[in-house]
Amino acid sequence: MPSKYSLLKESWNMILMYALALIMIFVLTFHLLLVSPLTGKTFDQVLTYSYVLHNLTYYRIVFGLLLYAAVIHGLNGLRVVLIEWLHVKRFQWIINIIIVILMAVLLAVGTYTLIAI
Amino acid sequence: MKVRIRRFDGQKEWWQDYEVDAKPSDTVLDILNRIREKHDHTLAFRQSCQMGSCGSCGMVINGLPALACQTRISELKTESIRLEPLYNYKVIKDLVVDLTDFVNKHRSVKPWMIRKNPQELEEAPMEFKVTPDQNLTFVQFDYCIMCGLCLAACPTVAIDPLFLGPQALAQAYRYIADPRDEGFEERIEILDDSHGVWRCHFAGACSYVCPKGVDPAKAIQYLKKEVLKYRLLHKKKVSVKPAELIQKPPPANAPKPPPFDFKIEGGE
Amino acid sequence: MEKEKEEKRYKSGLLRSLWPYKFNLERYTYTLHRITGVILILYLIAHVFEIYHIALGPVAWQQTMALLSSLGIWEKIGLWIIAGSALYHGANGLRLILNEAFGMLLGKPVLPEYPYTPTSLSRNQKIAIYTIVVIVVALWIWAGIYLLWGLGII
Amino acid sequence: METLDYDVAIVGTGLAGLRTAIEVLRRDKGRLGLRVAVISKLYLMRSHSVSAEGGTSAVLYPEEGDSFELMAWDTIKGSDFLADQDAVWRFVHLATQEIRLIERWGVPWNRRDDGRIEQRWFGGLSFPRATYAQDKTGFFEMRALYDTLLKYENWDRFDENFVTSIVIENNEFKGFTAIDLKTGNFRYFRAKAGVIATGGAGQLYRITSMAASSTGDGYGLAYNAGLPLKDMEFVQFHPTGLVPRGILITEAARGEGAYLINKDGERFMKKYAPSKMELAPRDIVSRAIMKEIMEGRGIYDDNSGLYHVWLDMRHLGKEKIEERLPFIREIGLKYLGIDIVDQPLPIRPTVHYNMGGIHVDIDGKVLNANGSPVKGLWAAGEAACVSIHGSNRLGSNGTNECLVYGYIVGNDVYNYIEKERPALPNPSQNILLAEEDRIFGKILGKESGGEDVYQIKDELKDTMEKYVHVYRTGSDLEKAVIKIKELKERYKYIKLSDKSRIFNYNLEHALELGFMLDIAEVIARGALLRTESRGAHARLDYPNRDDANWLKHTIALKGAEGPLFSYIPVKITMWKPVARVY
Repeated sequence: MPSKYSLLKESWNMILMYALALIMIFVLTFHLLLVSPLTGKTFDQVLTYSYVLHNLTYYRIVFGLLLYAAVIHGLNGLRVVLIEWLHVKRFQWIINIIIVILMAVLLAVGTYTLIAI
Repeated sequence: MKVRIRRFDGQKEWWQDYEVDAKPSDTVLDILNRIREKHDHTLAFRQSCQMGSCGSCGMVINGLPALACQTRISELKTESIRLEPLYNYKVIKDLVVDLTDFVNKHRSVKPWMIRKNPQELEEAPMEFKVTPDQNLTFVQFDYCIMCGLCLAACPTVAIDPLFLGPQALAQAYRYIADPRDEGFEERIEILDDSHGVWRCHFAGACSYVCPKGVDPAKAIQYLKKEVLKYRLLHKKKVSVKPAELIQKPPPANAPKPPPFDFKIEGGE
Repeated sequence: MEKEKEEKRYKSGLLRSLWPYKFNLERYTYTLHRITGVILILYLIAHVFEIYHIALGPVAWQQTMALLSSLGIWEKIGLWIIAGSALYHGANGLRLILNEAFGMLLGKPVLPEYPYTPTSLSRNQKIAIYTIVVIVVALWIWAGIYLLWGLGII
Repeated sequence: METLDYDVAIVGTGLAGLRTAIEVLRRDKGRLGLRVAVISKLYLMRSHSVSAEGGTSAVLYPEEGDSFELMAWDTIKGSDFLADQDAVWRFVHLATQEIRLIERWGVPWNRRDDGRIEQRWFGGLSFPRATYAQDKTGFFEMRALYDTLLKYENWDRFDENFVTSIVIENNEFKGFTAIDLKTGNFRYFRAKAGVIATGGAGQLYRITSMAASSTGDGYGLAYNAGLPLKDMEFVQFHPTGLVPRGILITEAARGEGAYLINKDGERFMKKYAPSKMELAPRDIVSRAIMKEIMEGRGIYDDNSGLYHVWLDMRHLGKEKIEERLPFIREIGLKYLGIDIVDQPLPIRPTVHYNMGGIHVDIDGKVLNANGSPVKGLWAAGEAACVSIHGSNRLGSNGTNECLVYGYIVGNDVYNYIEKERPALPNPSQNILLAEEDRIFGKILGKESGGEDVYQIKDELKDTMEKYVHVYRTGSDLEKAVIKIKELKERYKYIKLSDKSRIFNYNLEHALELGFMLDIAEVIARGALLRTESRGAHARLDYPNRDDANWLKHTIALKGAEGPLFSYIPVKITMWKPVARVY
């Protein structure tokens, strides 16, 4: 039953998901490598302030990309799970609104963190 | 053979056990008929063709949706049979489920031949020219007997009743893949919706339980590819044209019936 | 958000949707994909707020680190599960993209032939899934060792 | 009691029912705003037509040697000259357009390499004109018709409504009464025009290729409404039915070259039909198999206790079987674990078609006792007997009769309503109340009596299987008539143990049993009176065809204590009867 509530067609949403997924494959691997044994440090050394600060400042662009890709892809996935599980036809826009607000908050905090350091 | 059936008479539900003699070559439907005729006349279940081509007797046998008329006892390899109505449907009585929702979803994806010029569907001097390979691109999905097992197995249908369901999507793809059909633009609005084709996450359970090998999971993934191709590349599908009329006199050695004994009007 | 009143459907609901017993391999991957996805997004929300503390200076960072290590062994096990989820979700996601967007690993439409083993769930798909499982489990064990004993075997 | 008003009410949604509904809606295109009710006792896509396997014959290639006369000749010769030849002549002309029209609606016919429709050999045809789609032709046609019907708007579907009677008053059709199985309440469909398309009555016999729903309701409805039934004694036995259950192994298997071999491995068909061999018409092949079995050359199957012969397809090769007979291979593997690529199939004649039916004229209008049409009532498909099949139907002539007569009846209904503009009938209420009381009071509510519906049904099936089978004798038929009369007596004392209203299959089976007993009596007595052998009706005591005094149709009317028989001449307009040799 076609729903007239979805502003843009679902396929654009999925194209976005696929694109971000492909981006994240590279960027997330890079991020995991930074905290992996390949860096020669044990896990506790990896979490030190200086090392984390150095990474974030040095690879600011990469982590920015990872932040946006992960948040948008992840929350979109959460939206899919929610509209499937709650399947509320009339109140579907509420779910969309909540997801968008959450996305805005996370992106704001993340972007601030990246800019501030 | 011990048979445990999920009963429901409109108000209360309960498990009922029967003890029936059964030959290994019997099918579950034979057992059910034997129970109804010998033990309990109130048992309600659907049946019609008894050869697996009409789709009435879909039910859950030992936890898996299957057709009762073609599941042989020897295949089940268990001492007892557990029969339940199909998952994800409203139960009306015993093993009979309500298919109105299933049927409406099928209808909502416009599963019929659509041509730009509807006159071509009204009268047919000649058939469309479809080679055997073109025929092969869609005929697999035309084997669907509408038994409803795939919706019983699908995880998305289990949580989202608004989801169109593997059957409707596979039938939409059957007509989209048909070289004679030109209705893709009309159908994409319905399919490309928040409860349409994108709610399928390829769990493949529909193809696993399909008794006719229709493989709806494959149809839906191809359908997704078509939708993406349409959105991104805006590719137009080219459909076949009707064959041209052949006016050739019959060959000389054509077999002939004996001459008429009476004069008939309009006889060549 | 009140749910529309719809009649009770027989054994439908979240548990039935995620319970793949007796079904095919791909249905197991569906359940895992969904569970790992939810784990990752919840962790992501926490992770963004956690890393936010780096901007408040080293003292705030030490406090968050202390707060985390107060969980003791559970912090490491939690991170290990999240690492596993990321590995699996990524690998399986790639397979799904190959299936859905590029129509690969599915097999051509064929005339159904008895006994009907659907081509979309047959050889190619199984090979893809088993390779994913092997790679993911290997990396996951490696991450586990790295996290839990800190030996850092490169 | 619910009253539902419609312009057209169609009972039975097989090929004929769906095709009629589409034709009415197609002709209407919103001009008159006709509202059609499509009523079926099953769900809409479950009718027995989905099991039709073989093919649909039509003249598609006149330039390659086929012709209308040839198809008409095959049909008439196949019918042992009992078919009305004017109806056959009209039928063969319309079949071609039907095949191409439903191809436009989506039927995936098998194709030649150049894209044209493929045709193959079939029993009794002198040109390969059986159009087919794999070996599930009926199923694909049903799907195309069902999908096309969904395209239209002003029709309503009444799934699982069991029609109990036709309301007819002073020769005018007033509607159908039915029970809605889902809720159990009683419904009266008030309609200006009614079409009966309910198919055959194979369930009278123990071994039949027909669905559990083919209980001859249409025949029973017409018979109990005082309408005549024609040629009911001609029951077609399809030669190749799988042994334990009678599942149909399509004639296309023999069309592709399968052999029938008996115990000694001999292709016995050359003794019975020297030129056509396995591709002779169905009655000849069925009689040949039964004769082989009676003369001890059949093979005993201990699992089901029946004698059978072998259908051998091993020489066709796996590739051809998969491309042309995939469903036959599936049935063999699924039900017997036999792969037809390397093992022959055990087969035995199985009840497949009822040539007889409701007495209708060439336009499908139902005729009453004195031969004039009932106002507003039509019948189409296997339920009707226009008699284009006469005493034996050719293979692949069944599905196209449903399509052609769906087209003819659909047009006739539309023209009737457009021309006559009939008002909605209003029958006298006591007919409806009497019907409601008969069902819910006398049958459902009855506490007395102790007979069991299924017990009587089993005995009826055994009687028909034993006495009214391929080879019939006077004494056997006598026993059958007596036994059926006794069963009808016991039917008066049946008691239902399921008193619920929702999906009361016990009640439905009791009503079906009522129809089955009437029809069985008509078949048995009709066969007893027809003292000759013609087409599917083979009498051992009267072995040869007697055109002098038996070239006529049997008309059966419901009498006080059993059917009353009269006979009407056959319309011979093309060929005089000649000896029938293949």
